[in-house]
Amino acid sequence: MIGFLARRLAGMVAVLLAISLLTFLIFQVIPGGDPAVRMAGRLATPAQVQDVRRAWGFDRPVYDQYLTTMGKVLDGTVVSYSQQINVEDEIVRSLPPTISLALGAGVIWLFFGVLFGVLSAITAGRLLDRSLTVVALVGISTPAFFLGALLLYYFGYRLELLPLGGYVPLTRDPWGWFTHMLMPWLALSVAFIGVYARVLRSNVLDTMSEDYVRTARAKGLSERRVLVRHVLRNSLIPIVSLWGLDFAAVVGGGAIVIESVFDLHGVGQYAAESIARLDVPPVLVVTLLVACAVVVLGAVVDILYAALDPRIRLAR
Amino acid sequence: MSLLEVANLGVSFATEAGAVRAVDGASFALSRGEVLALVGESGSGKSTIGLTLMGLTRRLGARTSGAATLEGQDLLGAGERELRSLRGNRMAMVFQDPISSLNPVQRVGWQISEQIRAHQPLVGGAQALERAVELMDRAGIANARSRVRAYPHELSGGMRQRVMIAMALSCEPGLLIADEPTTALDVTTQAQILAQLRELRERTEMGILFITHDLGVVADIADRILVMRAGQLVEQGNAEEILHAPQHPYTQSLLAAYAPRPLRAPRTTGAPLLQTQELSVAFRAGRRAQVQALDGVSLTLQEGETLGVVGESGAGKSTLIRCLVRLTDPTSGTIHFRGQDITKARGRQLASVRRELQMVFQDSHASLNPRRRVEWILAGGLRLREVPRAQWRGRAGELLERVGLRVEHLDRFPHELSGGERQRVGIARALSCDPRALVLDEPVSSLDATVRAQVLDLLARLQAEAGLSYLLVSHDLMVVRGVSDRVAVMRNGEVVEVGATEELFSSPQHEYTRTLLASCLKLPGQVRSAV
Amino acid sequence: MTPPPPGMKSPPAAIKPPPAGGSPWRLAWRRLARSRATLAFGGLFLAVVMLCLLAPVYAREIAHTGPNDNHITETVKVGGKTLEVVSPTGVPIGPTWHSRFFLGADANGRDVAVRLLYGGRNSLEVGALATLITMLLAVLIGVLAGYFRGVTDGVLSRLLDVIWAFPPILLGVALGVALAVGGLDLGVVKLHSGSLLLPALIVGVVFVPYVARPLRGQVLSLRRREFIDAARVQGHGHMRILASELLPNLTSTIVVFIPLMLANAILLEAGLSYLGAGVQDPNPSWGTMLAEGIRLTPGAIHLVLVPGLMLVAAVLGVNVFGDGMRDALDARA
Amino acid sequence: MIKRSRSSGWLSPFLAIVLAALLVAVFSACGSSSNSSSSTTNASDAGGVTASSPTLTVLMGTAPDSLDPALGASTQSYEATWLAYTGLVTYTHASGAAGAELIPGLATALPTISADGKTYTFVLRKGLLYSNGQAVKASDFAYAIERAIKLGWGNKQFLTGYIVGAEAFDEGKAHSISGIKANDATGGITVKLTAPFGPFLNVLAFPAAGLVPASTPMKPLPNDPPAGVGPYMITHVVPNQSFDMAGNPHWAAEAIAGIPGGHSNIKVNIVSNNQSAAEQVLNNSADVFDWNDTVPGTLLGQVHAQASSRYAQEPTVSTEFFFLNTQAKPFSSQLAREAVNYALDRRALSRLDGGQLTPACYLLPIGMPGHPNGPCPYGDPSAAPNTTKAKELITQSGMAGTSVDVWSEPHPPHKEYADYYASVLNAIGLKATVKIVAAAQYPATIGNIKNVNPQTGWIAFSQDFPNPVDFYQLLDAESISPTENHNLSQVNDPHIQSELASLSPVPASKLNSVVPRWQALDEYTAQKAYIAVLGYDNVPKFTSERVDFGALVFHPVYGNDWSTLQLK
Repeated sequence: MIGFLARRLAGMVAVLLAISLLTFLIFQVIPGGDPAVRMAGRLATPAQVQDVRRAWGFDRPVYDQYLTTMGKVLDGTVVSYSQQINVEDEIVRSLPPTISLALGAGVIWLFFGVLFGVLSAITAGRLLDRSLTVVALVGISTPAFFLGALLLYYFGYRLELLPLGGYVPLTRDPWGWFTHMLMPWLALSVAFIGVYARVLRSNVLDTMSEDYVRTARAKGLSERRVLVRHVLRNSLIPIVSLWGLDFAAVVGGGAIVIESVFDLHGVGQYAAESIARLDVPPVLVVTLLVACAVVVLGAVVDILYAALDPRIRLAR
Repeated sequence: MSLLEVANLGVSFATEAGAVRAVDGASFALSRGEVLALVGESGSGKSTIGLTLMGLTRRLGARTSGAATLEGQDLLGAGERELRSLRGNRMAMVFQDPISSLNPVQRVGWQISEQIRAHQPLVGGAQALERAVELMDRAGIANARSRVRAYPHELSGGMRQRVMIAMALSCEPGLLIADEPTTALDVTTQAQILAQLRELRERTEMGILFITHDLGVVADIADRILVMRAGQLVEQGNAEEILHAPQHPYTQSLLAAYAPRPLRAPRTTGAPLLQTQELSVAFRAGRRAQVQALDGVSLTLQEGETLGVVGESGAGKSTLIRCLVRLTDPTSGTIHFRGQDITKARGRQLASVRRELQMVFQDSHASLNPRRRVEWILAGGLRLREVPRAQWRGRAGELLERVGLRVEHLDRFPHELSGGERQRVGIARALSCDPRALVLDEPVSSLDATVRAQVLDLLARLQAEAGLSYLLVSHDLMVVRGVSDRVAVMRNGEVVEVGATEELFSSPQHEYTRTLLASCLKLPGQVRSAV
Repeated sequence: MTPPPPGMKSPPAAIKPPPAGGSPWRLAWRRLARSRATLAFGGLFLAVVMLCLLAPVYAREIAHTGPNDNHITETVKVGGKTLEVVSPTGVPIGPTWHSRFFLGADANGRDVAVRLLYGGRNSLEVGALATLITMLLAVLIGVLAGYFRGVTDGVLSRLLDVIWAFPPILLGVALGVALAVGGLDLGVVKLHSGSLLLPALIVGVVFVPYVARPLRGQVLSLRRREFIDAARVQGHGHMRILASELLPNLTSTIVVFIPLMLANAILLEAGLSYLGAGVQDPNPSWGTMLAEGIRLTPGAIHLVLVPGLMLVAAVLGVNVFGDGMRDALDARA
Repeated sequence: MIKRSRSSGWLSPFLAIVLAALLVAVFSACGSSSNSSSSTTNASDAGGVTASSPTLTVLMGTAPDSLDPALGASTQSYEATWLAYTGLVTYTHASGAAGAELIPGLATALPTISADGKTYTFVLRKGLLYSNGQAVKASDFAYAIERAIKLGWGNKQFLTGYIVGAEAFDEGKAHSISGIKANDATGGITVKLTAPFGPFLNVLAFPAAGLVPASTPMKPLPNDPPAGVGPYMITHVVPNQSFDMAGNPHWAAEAIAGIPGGHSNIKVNIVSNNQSAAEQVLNNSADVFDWNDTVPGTLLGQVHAQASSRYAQEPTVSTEFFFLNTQAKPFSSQLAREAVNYALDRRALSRLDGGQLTPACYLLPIGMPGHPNGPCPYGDPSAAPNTTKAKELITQSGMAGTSVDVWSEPHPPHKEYADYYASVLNAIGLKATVKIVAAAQYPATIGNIKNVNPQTGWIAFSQDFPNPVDFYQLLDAESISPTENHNLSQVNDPHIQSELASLSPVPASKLNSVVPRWQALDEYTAQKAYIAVLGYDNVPKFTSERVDFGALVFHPVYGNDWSTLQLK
């Protein structure tokens, strides 16, 4: 276990370094991306731009800038170019909406994904299965922002049932929080529900044809018990890992589009706005955060996997 | 009244290719305390009968006809709830493959106690687990108390099958259906399991429907025998009668396939062709642990002879073979082929050695590329010999004819061939390189008895025609006995005994050789075999 | 033909149907041909593709305008009434269901139906190119990593880790913004900033790990299969084993991944375009049209619905077809 | 905290439940939120806003770039900071031309200016206190200027370019600015300039020149802005989400003439979706719409129908135009430039902007001194374009078939402008391609002559201060630079240069006397077709029902004047 964690940690550091370097380099080569020009302000003279460049160290070699920036990222003092505020404070402030979005949507898509997947599998080939399959595939085929825009239009503008976006902290107003999050949750979950339903359906069907399920039936167990204790117990294991990874991706800004549509001011939107402003430090930090979340949750998922499936040993 | 009565049972399945009749009008009866063996080759429908009696083919879309009763209770027409109260309770089943038949993520004790609690709702969890310990103990599992907490993958194959048996017996059923319960096991383990079943029958008055393809096992345990072929019962009667005086031609041919092959006349052997000296292979297992798969093996295959290598699984036979054909690198020791050290051969040298030293694989299904037609598979060796492309088809056809197939098989895919045909293609592929020696890795172990005999005949014929040398590896003493000039016995990576076939079988020197022989030749005069 | 009952992948070994004649492909094709839903949705996708290919014909013969022609200050006659294409406050006309502005106009007074078809060409082209890029890279990486293992595998797997841990949209948006102006100058190849290859490349690269990882796994397990050993024992070289023994066994997986990736590529392109990092002006694409439409939502919902529904129809067609194809090939993706 | 209330009359049972739930939510919101309470309490004395004054919600589409006055350079920043950081001089709090008039702020009077126009002398008012209670000292002025330079205020070139010693200070060669002398005892402040600069007083009216205590740290304080002097102070900054403007407790005692004390507490919410923002104001859940945002054309109908009494279009002093690169084909030809001016249908462009663009042809907009009154040289901008003439001109110029890249940024309607413009160029015989660049890259991209050298593209310019010099920086040959070019048409016209040299030093007080010369210069520019003007922007002044719409001043420089924001 400790060996596993150590190896994982080493791999993670390597991946994170590569990602940070890549992000940094991408922004270095952007034409017209020189932050000094933007920071020097409107109608700034070349001399002023040069001043900014010197003051912020943009004239130094790339590796030097990278190391300095990474140093600041690590000790938490990195500030954004455009607003010159501490990036990590800003991300901490943007986390509640993003976590609200990810957790709520995660619960919704897990619940409905599992429900639809199991229903679909146990009625395989029948009308219910076919209808659920169609629903799932339509869900998978619908871009979240399209769905979000439609929800916003019909429930927000036309019916005026739900707020038109924005975020209300849970601690301040639980009901407001709920009404503001409802549409983003739905818009984000639908595609995931589709995917999970499909994956689980095929997992369950595969598991049902396993010999040990036949054994369970031969033991005289009730169909329900066979389904829950033998089929689901086994076919849900991969879902756990899938969920962990998807959740990590959403927390880290994978829901950029949804956050933008519903104006949630979460991490993803912060990242998107920072990219639009070509503001490297926030982009760098968010990217690292996401990568971190993905890698850490990946390790957690592996540990969980090993706990759920005794055949798995923690290796690489 | 018999325990189990089956009358005119028919089972058919709807498949993509239309309805398939798996069982056609089977009638038989089984009394308490009796072992009824249901014998047939693969595809004969014997397993379908077992599954149908348990009601397990219903979900597969089976349509049944006829009648089957257990202690007077209708099995085919029973409702699902009714059937459930019978299953595991008054009739139980033991399956062929204990690793896939046990739930991999639940502890074995839990799996046994689950069945007890399903039928005896008043039994508490702790009590059921206590019963599981008892059952496992009685099924011959040492340390049962600690093993209840084991997961299936932590147990050996024999242990797992004992768990399955313990589970099947947990509610003291009247009928036990055992579907090839020993097929996946080593000979020594198989003998133990069979002994266990015999002891059980005596103790509990249980009726056992024993489904197997292996006449050797049947002789060991059956009171009566049913012979099945293509879904139909062709013959039934007392074990003695069937085994000694079979009436139906099919039964006769089946028994003939089991007849001991005459020992070969020892041949004058030629120069050493393939030699290993002190060959050792160690695999890393985990951080520091090492597994010594091969430990100082020195063997010599002489020109024109057949050297048989026997041993149980884990004895190091496969590793030896992989070393010989240079798929695995030895940790130490040397391999010489025609006097040439090939231990570290690479590139051109290796290629020329490989052309002369070919291999036939155990699993004919896995060793043929499923996406390629037979012609393509055979052309590979021709291409290496730089045969012009225009001649490939003709030469491949000739190869097929040499191994007893026809030219039209060239356009088939491996899945369109039977197991025997596939193994012939595998042999033809080896021959396509025009080799001096063949390494045969369990070449007949996945084949039915009748087919097995044919393939062994083919190998003998080819050897005679082309003067090939064989190194034949098998876990089956009978296979080795009939075709080898000399035999080597392996155990735990070491060769424990080498000798001329007749000598080794008549006066084994090593104790392990004796154990092996004993566990497979219990009934004098009766030949047994196992897959 | 009744559908297979639950839990039944195939009948028990004992009653396997007699081997049907022909190659695995013919078998799959026969199964595919039997699934009407699969064919119907495959047909739906083909219909969308055909419509998009016919865009110039529609523009010339029916709508009488091009995808980038402005008609802001013009009027159009609908059922005897003369309506402004774009109102003085900037609200575009909705669907007229007539030859001109059949599906309405956008803010620039351009014919939405014409743009929809031209945009579809771009979306589909990007999707197809991206899929091609993904598959080529993924097969290369997956096969090399799985076959050679060791150091090759280590390096390639870490590379996949990096791409994989990068959130796809973030990577896409960052690359999109980075390349949108100057294009990409690789020395040998120089991609123009308006080139569709850019979004295709971005989308393609993002998805590589999703295909390469399962392929690598499959190669690892195939490599343990005896027929690979058989080829080695016969003395065949690595290249031949890779190309002739392994690859044919990967094709059904690859084929199953193609529609899946095509659908996802079209969706990701739309997402990137929504964030301004996808297909660049003046090329329309369903994603850019949707993005523009969302900005005008309440008064001109047709600008959201039209490209959105078309996108869903195309992607749904691909998805259902891909699903059916997977069943037919009985492969896991 | 924003709650939606329903405007239509029917109530289904479901809606009743939703409403009930909303009510519960309002109660649970602890009363700290915005809009429900105490609408009857009116700030009794005009002198100040207290905690008991009502709170009004102002929406902003884009967050201020910084709320630290030494950094903020966006209109959103100025809108807030000019009420919290008063400088020595400031603008009159009035709409229209009157609002452009400078009045003494913390100085006792407008400064005396030496005859050579290079020395400005002020006297600081006595007894002033900062919002934190500290006393205001004359030397704080010097510190505020130093801080704006040091922290890199976006318009600092107006300071470093003219104040003696400011450049040296900026480059770190001096510890203080030698051109600023302050006497804390007398309150006297003198500022020396390197050359006379007419709009210098306007520069000092920027919030960046507003006084801050010398104890303010020399580092950016965007989340905890420094103390200042003004009717308001900025509190509770949640970056990119919201901030509050509360009454300055020390303001009432000071009551500087001409600066109103304010009536309400202000809560500013950042709502980037302008649809959502417009809806919120329309249904009264927020009070003031961001004038920098556009009310979506699709909602305008509803706004006109339901809220005509609280919606107006206010002209801003800003011009939108396409620059025409005079140093590259095809616009090196004056005929081609004229053709563009003939061919543009400004009515179409106005529709792209939701009807909020006033078609025009002159660089200097309405409201800016020097805006010409004469007819346009190349066709009436409010009438149909003359495409035929334009085609002829292109043929004449020999530029037919030339490829043109049309640059713009993605923000609506700027991209739509470019799409339209490209189709017009194609129609008159050029081969146009649209190039859209992310907003952040846009200035650097089009300002790069060396690598990009853009032929034409969209640009908008709004005044920094009410002096035409500001606009003419865009056509000043001195603004041309290889990588930071601001003269995008790359105009180098001797006539313009000589006129700028003599007009630029004219101080604000004497500006009226040179208006005819500015008009003539601007007509000359239009005649040469150096640029193709689209028109002048109008912006929405749009409030909730409860706001006294008439009393709300739309200031020509800083937009909605929150100190005049009050309930009916």
